[in-house]
Amino acid sequence: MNMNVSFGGLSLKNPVMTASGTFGFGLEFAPYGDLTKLGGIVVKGMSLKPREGNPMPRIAETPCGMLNAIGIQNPGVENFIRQALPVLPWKEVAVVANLYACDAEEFGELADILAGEEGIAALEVNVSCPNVKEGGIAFGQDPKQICKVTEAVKKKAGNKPVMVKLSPNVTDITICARAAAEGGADSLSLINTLSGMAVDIHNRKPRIANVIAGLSGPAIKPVALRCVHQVVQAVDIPVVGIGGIASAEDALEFILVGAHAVQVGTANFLRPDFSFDLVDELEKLLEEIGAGSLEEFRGSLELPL
Amino acid sequence: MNMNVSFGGLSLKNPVMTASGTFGFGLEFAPYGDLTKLGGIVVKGMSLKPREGNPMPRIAETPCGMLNAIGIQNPGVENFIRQALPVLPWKEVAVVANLYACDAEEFGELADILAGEEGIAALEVNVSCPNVKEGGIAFGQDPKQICKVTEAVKKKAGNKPVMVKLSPNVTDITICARAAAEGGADSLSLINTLSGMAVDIHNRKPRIANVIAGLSGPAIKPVALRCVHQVVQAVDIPVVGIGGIASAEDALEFILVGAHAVQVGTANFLRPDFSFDLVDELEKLLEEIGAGSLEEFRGSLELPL
Amino acid sequence: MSLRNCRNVKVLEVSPVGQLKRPDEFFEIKLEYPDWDGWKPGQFVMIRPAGWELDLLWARPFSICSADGDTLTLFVQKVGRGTGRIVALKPGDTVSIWGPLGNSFAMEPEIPTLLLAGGIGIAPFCGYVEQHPHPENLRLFLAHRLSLDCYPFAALSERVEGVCMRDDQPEDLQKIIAVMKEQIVEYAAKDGLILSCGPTPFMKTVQRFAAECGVRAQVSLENRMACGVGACLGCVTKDGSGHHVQVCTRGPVFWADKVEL
Amino acid sequence: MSLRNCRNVKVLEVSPVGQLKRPDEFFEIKLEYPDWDGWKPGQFVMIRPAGWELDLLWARPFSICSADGDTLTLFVQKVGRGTGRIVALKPGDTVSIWGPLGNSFAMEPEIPTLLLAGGIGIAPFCGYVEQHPHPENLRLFLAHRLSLDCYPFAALSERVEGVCMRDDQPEDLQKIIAVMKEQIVEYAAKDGLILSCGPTPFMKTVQRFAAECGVRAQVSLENRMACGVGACLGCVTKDGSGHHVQVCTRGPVFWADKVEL
Ligand SMILES: Cc1cc2nc3c(=O)[nH]c(=O)nc-3n(C[C@H](O)[C@H](O)[C@H](O)COP(=O)(O)OP(=O)(O)OC[C@H]3O[C@@H](n4cnc5c(N)ncnc54)[C@H](O)[C@@H]3O)c2cc1C
Ligand SMILES: Cc1cc2nc3c(=O)[nH]c(=O)nc-3n(C[C@H](O)[C@H](O)[C@H](O)COP(=O)(O)OP(=O)(O)OC[C@H]3O[C@@H](n4cnc5c(N)ncnc54)[C@H](O)[C@@H]3O)c2cc1C
Ligand SMILES: Cc1cc2nc3c(=O)[nH]c(=O)nc-3n(C[C@H](O)[C@H](O)[C@H](O)COP(=O)(O)O)c2cc1C
Ligand SMILES: Cc1cc2nc3c(=O)[nH]c(=O)nc-3n(C[C@H](O)[C@H](O)[C@H](O)COP(=O)(O)O)c2cc1C
Ligand code: FES
Ligand code: FES
Repeated sequence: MNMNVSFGGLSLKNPVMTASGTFGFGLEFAPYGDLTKLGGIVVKGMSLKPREGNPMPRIAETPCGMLNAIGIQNPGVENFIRQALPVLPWKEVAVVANLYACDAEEFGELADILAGEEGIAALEVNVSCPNVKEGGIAFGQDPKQICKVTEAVKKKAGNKPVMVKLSPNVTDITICARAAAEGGADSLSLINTLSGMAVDIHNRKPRIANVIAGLSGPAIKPVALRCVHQVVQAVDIPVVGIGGIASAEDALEFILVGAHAVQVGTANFLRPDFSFDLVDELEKLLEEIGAGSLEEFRGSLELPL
Repeated sequence: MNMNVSFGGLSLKNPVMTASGTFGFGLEFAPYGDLTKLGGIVVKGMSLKPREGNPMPRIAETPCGMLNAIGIQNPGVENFIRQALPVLPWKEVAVVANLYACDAEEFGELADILAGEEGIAALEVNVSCPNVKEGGIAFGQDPKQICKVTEAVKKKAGNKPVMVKLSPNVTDITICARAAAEGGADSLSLINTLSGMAVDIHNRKPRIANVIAGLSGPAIKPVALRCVHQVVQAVDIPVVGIGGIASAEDALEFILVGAHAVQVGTANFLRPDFSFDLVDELEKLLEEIGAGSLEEFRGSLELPL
Repeated sequence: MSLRNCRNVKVLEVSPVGQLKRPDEFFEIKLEYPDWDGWKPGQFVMIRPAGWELDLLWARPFSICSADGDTLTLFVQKVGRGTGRIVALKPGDTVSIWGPLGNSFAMEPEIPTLLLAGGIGIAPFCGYVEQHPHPENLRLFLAHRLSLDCYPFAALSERVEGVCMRDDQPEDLQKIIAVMKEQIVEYAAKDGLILSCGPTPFMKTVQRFAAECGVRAQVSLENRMACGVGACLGCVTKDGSGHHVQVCTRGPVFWADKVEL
Repeated sequence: MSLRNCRNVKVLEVSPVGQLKRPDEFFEIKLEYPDWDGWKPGQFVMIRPAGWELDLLWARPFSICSADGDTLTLFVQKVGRGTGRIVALKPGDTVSIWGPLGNSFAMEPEIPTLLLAGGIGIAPFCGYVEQHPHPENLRLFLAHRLSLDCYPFAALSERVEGVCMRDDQPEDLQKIIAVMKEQIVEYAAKDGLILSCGPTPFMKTVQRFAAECGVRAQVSLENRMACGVGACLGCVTKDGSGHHVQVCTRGPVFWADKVEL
């Protein structure tokens, strides 16, 4: 079956991408599979300057999920361009940069720097930083900020497509989706992690030094599917589904509600060859369930009248 | 250990309550344990008039969780008072009525009817109905409405304590908590279910007729703990923790972050004697971890500076 | 002893049944008998292996096939994750079990009674046949997809008249429906009783013919269940007057003219 | 053959080790050998039983004890849910395994080398002793909480000088620390090398004395891991200059003066 997908300025050989922060800069997984087999690789979130990230402990297991508060530890955009990008097989697999900043201007600068990089197929905008100036609410929870940041990135991104990554920690995700569309986003990716917490009754401390952390993994799949469903109905730009995908069936669920592609996050930790295998399994399962084509299947969910 | 708790006008012999909608009207569980052993029983959500609820299918399993869209099927408050309440051992266990209505006036009427019932220890206000007049956003997602509904219930509740049940499907749950406190709530209970969805790739249909449903069970525990933690810090009224509790350790986690009591929901389906056993296990575990008393342990989480 | 309870019991035996087209699909499971006062054919139990921890949350409902003071026997078809893990249980493993749950099939010993089973729907009739004081008044009809030895048909037809038809070729279904109709007409004529258990389309067929012939018939439903005790309202069906009622407590057996399928 | 890979392998054997105070705490696990080109002592593997499905998500890291072309041996202490389910594996069960991961202990055959093990921290030294060309230059010190036969100490002390002390009574800890200091002073005097593996307080002690005496020392960290391949940044520690580095790829072995504990 033809597994190619083109949407929002991206052309992928299949709909399987790896999610930011769960696949490093790609090379970490090279011993376990052929990187060029993937539809796309979204690399670890990067900021203008290097960041050391949050104190330890940063991760904890939860029922069918995990919490993380890495705090966007990264070597900074310049080091990424100098060291990581050249060794990635970007001619054969779409490499998407994940941008992290704490104001619209900084986002613009990041976009400006990356716009000139041939090896970058698209920019994904991570709006999860709490906006200190605006009272500490995260950008991603404020539609006005989402729109502003998207505009800032779009303005500097040149011909690079811009994908805005939405947070599920909002009252109405469709408002955020519309804000990003209005700001000029070429596509949306969702969901980022759910805000969560874990504590240890023995030492009476939070299990994560940052106290509040992001919940990911199969536990959140129902929330992610609901968000993707709502957003697909609300906006005209394409959507990439993320959240708890741990099998080909999970991936097809997101495509069934209308996602053009998916990103695999936490499941990369189940085994490092997970995403590579998923590429084959997805095609096989599509055939098994008698879908005529990927396009035919996409968004073909029958809703009750 | 003394397991009594008194808070927000309620006096319970222990902090273990059962959550609305997961314990029927209590009697369903009488063959499996002594109802009077429980700290409290929150009965199925009730409305002014009987409701048939949503079409089938209404439930689906998800990783470490479940979805439900029962749609508050219930016999109406009058039938509850006539048929269910008299056979409950309300003299020996706190019976909490869970009120469901779609505008503030209706909520007031429900409170008015229940205020005169000796068998009712408190009223829990479920603000999950979408407010059709205000554009379909649920009451529970709009702080103004939460305040208004709380006031309406408080006004008619006489001397019955009022507990407002908060939804996690909001950008900032502390704003909702403050709104309920402002409206005069005696205590808060949280969380209600997360908004989620599941689909079947074989028949290409939603697994729940209502399409969107409520996610509950261990999967949501990290979100619930985070919400309780945030709300405990934000308001001065007591909080009852709900969400994914499936062991004594889980229950103590909520108490550690500051909950006065807990409600067990989905875990009642693991086995019908779950909540009864939890009463004993909670006390045992508190002793095992060397807590001086329930009060000493409550809210004793050490936060990093 | 107790009317109804929740217990931890040990698995005594899990054995595959029959020569299988799809291997390992049907299993007989023997469990330690929970200390019940008694049970009635048509009732069911909820089973949850202790080893499930938190993923899968729900127990699974199964009809009681037979039960004496020592052993409780179930007949399980592997159809998904839950049943897959249940049939992989080993002797000595622990399961939580609560029951006996639900109502039961009508038993009118003197009345000619037709038992209509679709596949695994034969399970509750094992106990029915065993407990019936006049098995000569019973006839069992089984529509089956896999080879006959996958089902406890041979043992049952030693005690009662047995008729079976295989649903294998595309044209078989129509033949089966025709024979079902014939039999229902026959039992209507002799003012008999019809009891049925099987997949929903099968039950709908029974319901329709029974209505047409004006014969008393019962159907046993297999809705998905979470609590099994009437509390969650996840398993409901519509009764004759359009009200939602719990299959786990108001059923699983309904009079065919008092339920919407 | 392959430098590093992820494979499904079968469990060959799981055997409890020693006379236990707390029963069933230590286990030796033998797995099919994945087709690696080689491995070095100090490296580890990530193990995830196929049967875990979705609850527990993460694999668990274990030091490679020994490995030949047929068998990979691990030494596992049951401390929680994950290790509890790993030691309950049966021969024939399938596990995903990826490795060999991380760096390894320094090996300087001619240099007197002191191996300091705290409890289960003895595991990586099994392979170290085996692969060392001059075991006469090695001394193994083990601080243990359970009875000695729970640890592979006897086998190791056939090949190298072995010293052990039990941490049983409240006063034992101070004695152990005193002896550790003595030994570190001794190896500092002969310009030796110190390698250590054990719980964090144990490693901190090693780090402190090594710094005081100016002797070269390595510590092996056991931070909680999700990916094991350097991608998630969940396992980091601070290096000598205060930067967060991945324990799974930049460790697990660090020079004691180049890591913050
Ligand atoms: C009162 C009652 C008595 C039953 N008696 C028996 C019995 O004696 N022997 C037996 O093998 N089974 C019996 N069942 C059905 C059995 O409970 C289901 O097959 C089982 O719960 C499926 O679990 P699973 O996890 O394997 O399937 P899932 O993975 O949950 O589902 C697999 C497939 O089976 C379908 N399915 C799942 N549960 C049901 C259900 N309850 N009804 C219809 N379709 C379902 C799903 O839609 C899906 O297509 C009975 C059910 C009820 C309600
Ligand atoms: C490089 C490396 C090599 C290791 N080698 C071995 C070995 O050879 N044999 C062996 O038995 N164990 C070894 N460990 C430790 C082992 O991985 C953990 O004991 C295991 O992951 C615990 O899983 P669990 O689910 O049983 O415990 P959990 O339920 O996750 O935790 C139980 C308790 O153990 C603590 N714990 C869990 N994981 C760790 C950890 N990684 N470090 C410190 N404390 C932890 C928890 O805080 C908790 O108190 C190694 C760890 C690393 C990183
Ligand atoms: C350890 C970890 C680190 C992450 N880092 C980032 C990041 O840097 N930028 C980002 O946009 N999302 C990050 N995420 C979120 C994931 O990309 C993804 O949106 C989320 O985990 C949900 O998908 P999943 O359930 O498949 O993991 C991270 C997730 C995890 C688990
Ligand atoms: C089947 C089902 C029905 C429910 N019905 C109600 C209800 O009528 N009123 C209400 O306030 N909450 C209702 N809830 C929500 C629970 O009371 C509880 O807030 C939620 O399930 C989270 O807790 P848990 O994870 O322990 O289940 C229902 C939950 C379930 C699973
Ligand atoms: S299964 Fe819960 S009401 Fe029937
Ligand atoms: S475990 Fe993921 S970076 Fe080390």
